[in-house]
Amino acid sequence: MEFKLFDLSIVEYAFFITAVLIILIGLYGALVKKTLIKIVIGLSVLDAGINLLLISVGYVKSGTAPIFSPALIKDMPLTLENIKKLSEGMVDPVPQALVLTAIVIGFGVTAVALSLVIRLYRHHHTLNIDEIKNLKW
Amino acid sequence: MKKILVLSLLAVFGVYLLEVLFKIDFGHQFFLHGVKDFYLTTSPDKMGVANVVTAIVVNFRGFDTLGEVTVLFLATTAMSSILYKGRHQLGERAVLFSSSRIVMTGSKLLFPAIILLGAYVFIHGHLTPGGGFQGGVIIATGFLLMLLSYEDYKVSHVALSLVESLAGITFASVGLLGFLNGGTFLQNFLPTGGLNNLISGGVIPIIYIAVGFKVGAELTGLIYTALNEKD
Amino acid sequence: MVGTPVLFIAIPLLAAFLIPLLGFVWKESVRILPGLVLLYLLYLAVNLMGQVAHSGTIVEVIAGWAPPWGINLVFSPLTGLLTTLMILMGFIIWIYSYRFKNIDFREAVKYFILLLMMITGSVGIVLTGDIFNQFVFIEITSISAYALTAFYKGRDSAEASFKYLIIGSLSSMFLLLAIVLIYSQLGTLNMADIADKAHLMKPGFKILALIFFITGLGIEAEIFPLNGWTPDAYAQAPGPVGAAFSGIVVKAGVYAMIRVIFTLFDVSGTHQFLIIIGMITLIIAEMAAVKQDRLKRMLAYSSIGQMGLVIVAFGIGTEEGVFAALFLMLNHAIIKSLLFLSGSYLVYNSTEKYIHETDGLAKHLPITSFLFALGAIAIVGMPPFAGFWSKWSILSAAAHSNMILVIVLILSVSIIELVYYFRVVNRIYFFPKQKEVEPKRPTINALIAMSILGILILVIGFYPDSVTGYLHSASQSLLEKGKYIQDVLSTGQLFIQ
Amino acid sequence: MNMIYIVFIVLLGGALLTFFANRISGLLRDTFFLLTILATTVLFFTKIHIGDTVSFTLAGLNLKWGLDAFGWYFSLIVLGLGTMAAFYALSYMKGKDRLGYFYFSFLISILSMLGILMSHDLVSFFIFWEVMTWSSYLIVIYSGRNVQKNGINYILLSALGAYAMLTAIVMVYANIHTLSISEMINTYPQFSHVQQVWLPVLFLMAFSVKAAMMPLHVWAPGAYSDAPMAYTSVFSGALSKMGIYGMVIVFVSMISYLPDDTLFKETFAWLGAITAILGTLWAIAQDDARKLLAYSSIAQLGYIITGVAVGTDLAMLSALFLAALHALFKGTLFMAVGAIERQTGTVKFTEVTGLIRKMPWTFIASLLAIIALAGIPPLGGFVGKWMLYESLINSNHYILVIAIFFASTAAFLYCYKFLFGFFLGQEEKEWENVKEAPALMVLPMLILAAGTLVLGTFPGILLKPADAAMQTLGYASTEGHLWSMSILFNEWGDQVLLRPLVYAIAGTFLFFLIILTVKGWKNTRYVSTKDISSSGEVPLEYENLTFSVNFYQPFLRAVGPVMKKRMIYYYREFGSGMEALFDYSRRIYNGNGQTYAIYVMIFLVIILLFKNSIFG
Amino acid sequence: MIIYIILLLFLLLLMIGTAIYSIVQRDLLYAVIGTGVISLILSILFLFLQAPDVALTEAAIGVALTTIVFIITIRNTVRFEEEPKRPSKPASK
Repeated sequence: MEFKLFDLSIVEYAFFITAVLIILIGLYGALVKKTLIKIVIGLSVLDAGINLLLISVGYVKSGTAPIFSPALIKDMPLTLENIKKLSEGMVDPVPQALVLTAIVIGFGVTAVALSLVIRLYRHHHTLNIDEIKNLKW
Repeated sequence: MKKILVLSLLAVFGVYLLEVLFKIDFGHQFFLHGVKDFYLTTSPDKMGVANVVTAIVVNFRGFDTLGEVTVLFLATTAMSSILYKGRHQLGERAVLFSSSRIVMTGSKLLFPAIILLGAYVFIHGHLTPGGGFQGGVIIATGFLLMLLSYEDYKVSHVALSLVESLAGITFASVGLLGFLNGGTFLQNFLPTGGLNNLISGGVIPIIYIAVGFKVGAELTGLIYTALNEKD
Repeated sequence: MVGTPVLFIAIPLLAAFLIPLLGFVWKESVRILPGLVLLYLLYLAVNLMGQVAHSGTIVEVIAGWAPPWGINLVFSPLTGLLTTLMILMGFIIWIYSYRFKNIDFREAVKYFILLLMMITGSVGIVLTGDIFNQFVFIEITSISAYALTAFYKGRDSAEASFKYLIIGSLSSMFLLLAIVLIYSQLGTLNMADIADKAHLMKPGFKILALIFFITGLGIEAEIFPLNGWTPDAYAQAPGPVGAAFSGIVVKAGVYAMIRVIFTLFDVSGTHQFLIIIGMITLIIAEMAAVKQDRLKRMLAYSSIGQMGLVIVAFGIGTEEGVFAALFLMLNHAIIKSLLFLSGSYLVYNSTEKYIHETDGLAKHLPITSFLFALGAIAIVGMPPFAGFWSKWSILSAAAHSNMILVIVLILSVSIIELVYYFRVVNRIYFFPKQKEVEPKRPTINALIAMSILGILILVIGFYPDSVTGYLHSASQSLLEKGKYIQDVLSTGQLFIQ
Repeated sequence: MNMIYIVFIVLLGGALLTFFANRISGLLRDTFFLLTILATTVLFFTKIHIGDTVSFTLAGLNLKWGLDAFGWYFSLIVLGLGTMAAFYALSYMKGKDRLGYFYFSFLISILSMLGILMSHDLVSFFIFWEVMTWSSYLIVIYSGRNVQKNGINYILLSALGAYAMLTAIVMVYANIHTLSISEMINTYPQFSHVQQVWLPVLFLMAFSVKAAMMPLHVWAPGAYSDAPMAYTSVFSGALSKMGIYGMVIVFVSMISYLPDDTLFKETFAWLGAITAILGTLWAIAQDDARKLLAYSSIAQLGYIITGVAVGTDLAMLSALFLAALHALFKGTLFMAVGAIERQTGTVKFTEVTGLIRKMPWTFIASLLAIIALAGIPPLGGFVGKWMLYESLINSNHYILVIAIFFASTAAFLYCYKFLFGFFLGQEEKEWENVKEAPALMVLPMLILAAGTLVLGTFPGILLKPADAAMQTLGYASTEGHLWSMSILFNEWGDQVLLRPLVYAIAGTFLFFLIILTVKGWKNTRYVSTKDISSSGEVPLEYENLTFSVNFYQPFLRAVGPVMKKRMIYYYREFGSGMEALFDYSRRIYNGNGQTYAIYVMIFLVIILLFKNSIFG
Repeated sequence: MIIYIILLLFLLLLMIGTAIYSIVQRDLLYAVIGTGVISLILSILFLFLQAPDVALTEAAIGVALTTIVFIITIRNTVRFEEEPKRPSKPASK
């Protein structure tokens, strides 16, 4: 996997722009759309945007995945120097670990949200958030 | 009106966010002494874990993972609590679509393969991409397939919560066993083994297997709860 | 050595995983186990507090990795104090809700798991020394809170919970964005490390991350205008859960916000901002509380107001101010929990929880009414009860910083607060009882729980020195940023093997 | 252990014991109550001496309690009246429910008053002040009448005052880092001018609320009349004096140091006078004896405030004297109303008449108290008022004298109304079976009323401690030059120059009274007051035709314009305006989850836009 | 080389487009499928960014599980978004 992918400046910030746009679209859905399911869809789109942002922040140009697979090591002796050399060409693993957690958490929240939607529909027989406001003031 | 307000709010928010993000030099990391260098060298060198992400998820930041597993556990509990209708009214299974015989047979054939794949993924979590979560999710999709193709497919509630609880207890207990030899919570107390061996990485595979079982059971339970929900 | 701080997280998690299993074997154990866990943790907390007072902050590393690399837990005088408070409140709430859902076992299992996890999550928020880990704990707390808010089926609880969830999701979005920004600049997630290196951040990143943190954590800390979910959630949740919200969950939110502002970044102007925003929160909430016709909503708005006051006190920024804020947090946890617990018996059999349904209940529920009245008098800051001392310390802290306007505003708002609390107490004691209201006598365990809180109010009121020592060392430990960084970063051997 | 602690422990313990004994037996409760108050009184006056102090540290604050002559003078009022009221209460409250609660609050309020008098630091002063507020509030709402109106008014205004005081206290604390009252007074001249002005204003706000001064008096009529009469006597007699106590300290030790102190003094003297006039007028208009006495209390406190504000030796002496005397006669009168209320069940002049023969002892006590109140020799009120007039004239406050004199004269009207309405006039069938109140109620009344008589004849009994109290405050001893100060006294001590004259006036008055009474007794023809038909016009059944209806109609019509818009009207307007604002403000929470989310975004965007000015 | 860049940009644009589609689409089922597609593209992007672990997770959770939970919800509630009412009614009460 050694293609020099991001040398062109057009794509330099394409990931950031896309991620932010996805976040904004998700937010728009959550803030404007009236249907509860749409709001939840908005929230999950938003999650996707944040995850993309996190991963792209951790990207290192022409890096490899942070796995010391036999293919990568080949026949090098595993000394500390070699490991350091190899690791310099790897992308940042920390954001990946964070995103892993964030995805699962996001799914958990979505599941809870959707079960609330079902409860709300059962109670109000509508999904319009403007009609679900018994609690106010 | 509301749309315009929201759009302008979002525009301001986006502009300010992008303004800052553009200062990040994409593909180059700004900081010099981050924690990642340590992770990247220590993981293969001292822990015998080839997949650094796994090392981070399970060991360096294993506490997060414990929390994450708890979040899923809570989501399952929360979902069944929210959708609970009372002692005497258990809902019927929702039928999303009726499946043909081909689908049924196909899923029956696929099911063991999927489960096997899931197990493979979480057992090899410290060597290859993937791990407890991924494996667990794959297993859950296997059950999902069965639940979708067979209307009367039942998953034992007791078994699910047994697996879930035992896996969770395993995780927490392995963590507590770290206190042996005067160590700390979640500390490795097993020999690490050689890099890229299946039996390596100390407690990491054990934890990841526990996570795999737990996630699989939790997600299956979650889908099962959701599917049993019908008006 | 009785244990280490990680047990505050590990033991409840173990118990939560165990509860469903034990439920198959012995049903009563589901109720007993959380109590035993909390009792043990209380014992542990008190012991560790002694240890901390004796030999300084305990920093525990997890998985044997020294702080910038591994996650660590910090049991300082400050976090220890809050942990102890939360565990204590959790234990009292457990006593109160011991018989909760007595008939329906399956609901009880979920209730106790969620409650235990909510407490654990809050404790985790306070103890952890890692921002992403804190995020995870915030999510644990929030998900349990969503589920507990929607716990009752017959009410509009799902609506409240859904509102909470929308705002909560925004909160986690902001937190993640802030974490992204910090990580992109510093490559670390450890709070002490961030605080140490914060000057290396480009200014734009720092400010933006701070703003995202304030917004994200402000939602948990209920500052205006991020608190739309609060009254609904408080009012719709079961009584003990409302108490847990105001006694435990908000405290964790405020702590997280304060930790970020005081330790992570020291941006000038934040303190003034805290004062302004806290003041607005206080005023709006108290104004909204006056016209409430539902008891729990009124308590919820009052709770928001008090948190605004806490934030104002933190915003004063001096050692005295922090002391006052912590004192108020402590008092508010105790008093507001008492109000929620006793209040929910006063409107027990009512679905709408109108205030006028409490009319004349003093004759039928004398002890509950008395405790409610005690709480009401205490929370408006009437001496010689607990609330007075915290109000006094806030005012004197403000006066020492020459903030006369703050003093005047706080006191004017206190008058408003006094009016609506006394109106309710008058109703309970002197109005004729509504015919259709059927008072529900509190169970014995609920009475015990409420009485403990009442006694605490009296003890702190008559002998504030019983807590001020701890509060002073806690407030010093919050302000000594350098010591925090040094404590954390100098801890721990690398990899033991 | 120090005696001061012991007194407080006895009171607190006694209050708690009384409260809990209520569950066991009524007798036990009464015993505890009486024992507590008696033990406190005895211990206080025998074991605690002027000059005793204790100090201790609480919550990092140095607190100090102690007794000085000035406090001792006021504790005389508190404990004297308190003990009498306690005896009275035993009988008056018999048979009512929630007695444990009543007695508890009673004792706690006594405790708090003693605490105020013995506080030598600002925090304990404030604490006891607040305890006094809520304990008296508990009694105000005891009856359950109008709690939402009168109770809330009381607590609201009290809190307003208390918080003003708290502001002042924290200002002082921030300035001089100590809480000692004497330290505050000593360093006061060094404060900045703004603080020098604001401190007394804030303190006086608190004290004027308790002293029911215009325009902060609106709580008083409701609160006084809604509390049980056994407590109202203490409430109006002793508790309101705490306001006077504070005022005296503020005027003597703060305002005197101000460069523009005359403005302050004039303002407050006039506020006191206006309070006196309006209080009197409103008292005249009342048909409810409790309300009448309440307004009368407001008016009387007005005199005292004027005296304090003028602040010359004689004025202060008269204020202190009147403060004690007011406790005596107003205590008696409230007790008398209580007795009538208990025996007849009503306190309306329009309903009860002609009780003179049914309740003779009550009548005598009331008569003495009324005479004292009106300031007719030979009773104590005369001495006090005379000294007040004289001090005002000596300090060239001529208009003020006229105002006070007007109020004082107009007071005759309501005094007469009280006497005539209840006791004189014709006996009604309805009240045929009314009996005299029990001895336990009558005796305290008579003792207090006798006190006014004694003080009228031997004012020195009270003037000496008052003089000692004033010396504590820094006044020169009046003992030597009292004679030159007042034409009332020909030599210091118990002799009054005008005593022969006084006795002559009194003798004549009594003679005619007796003659008229005896004469009237013989020639009376009894007709029902409610059976009057005039000029063939048959009154409707529901029309109350008692002569007490519209008793002073012409007079009230004459002074009508002054009384048209009552102060409470403005408070109500303000209150409802605020409530409307509150109601509007909570609409921010409009119930739509999405709106809340938009608020979050608005909050964020506002900070983002102004981040440079917020985070500098 | 350039083909990768074009592919990448295409994926990014497609993701934005799909996101807009799933927010705008009134048929909730299609909208939900849209989110599934977003997750799919996202996991491909994760592969591009050298994050195979995350890609695997996103593929499993985002594509399969989230979608199915959404679909179950839609089955239990309604499939079509309500038409917006206009003109907006004046605030009642």
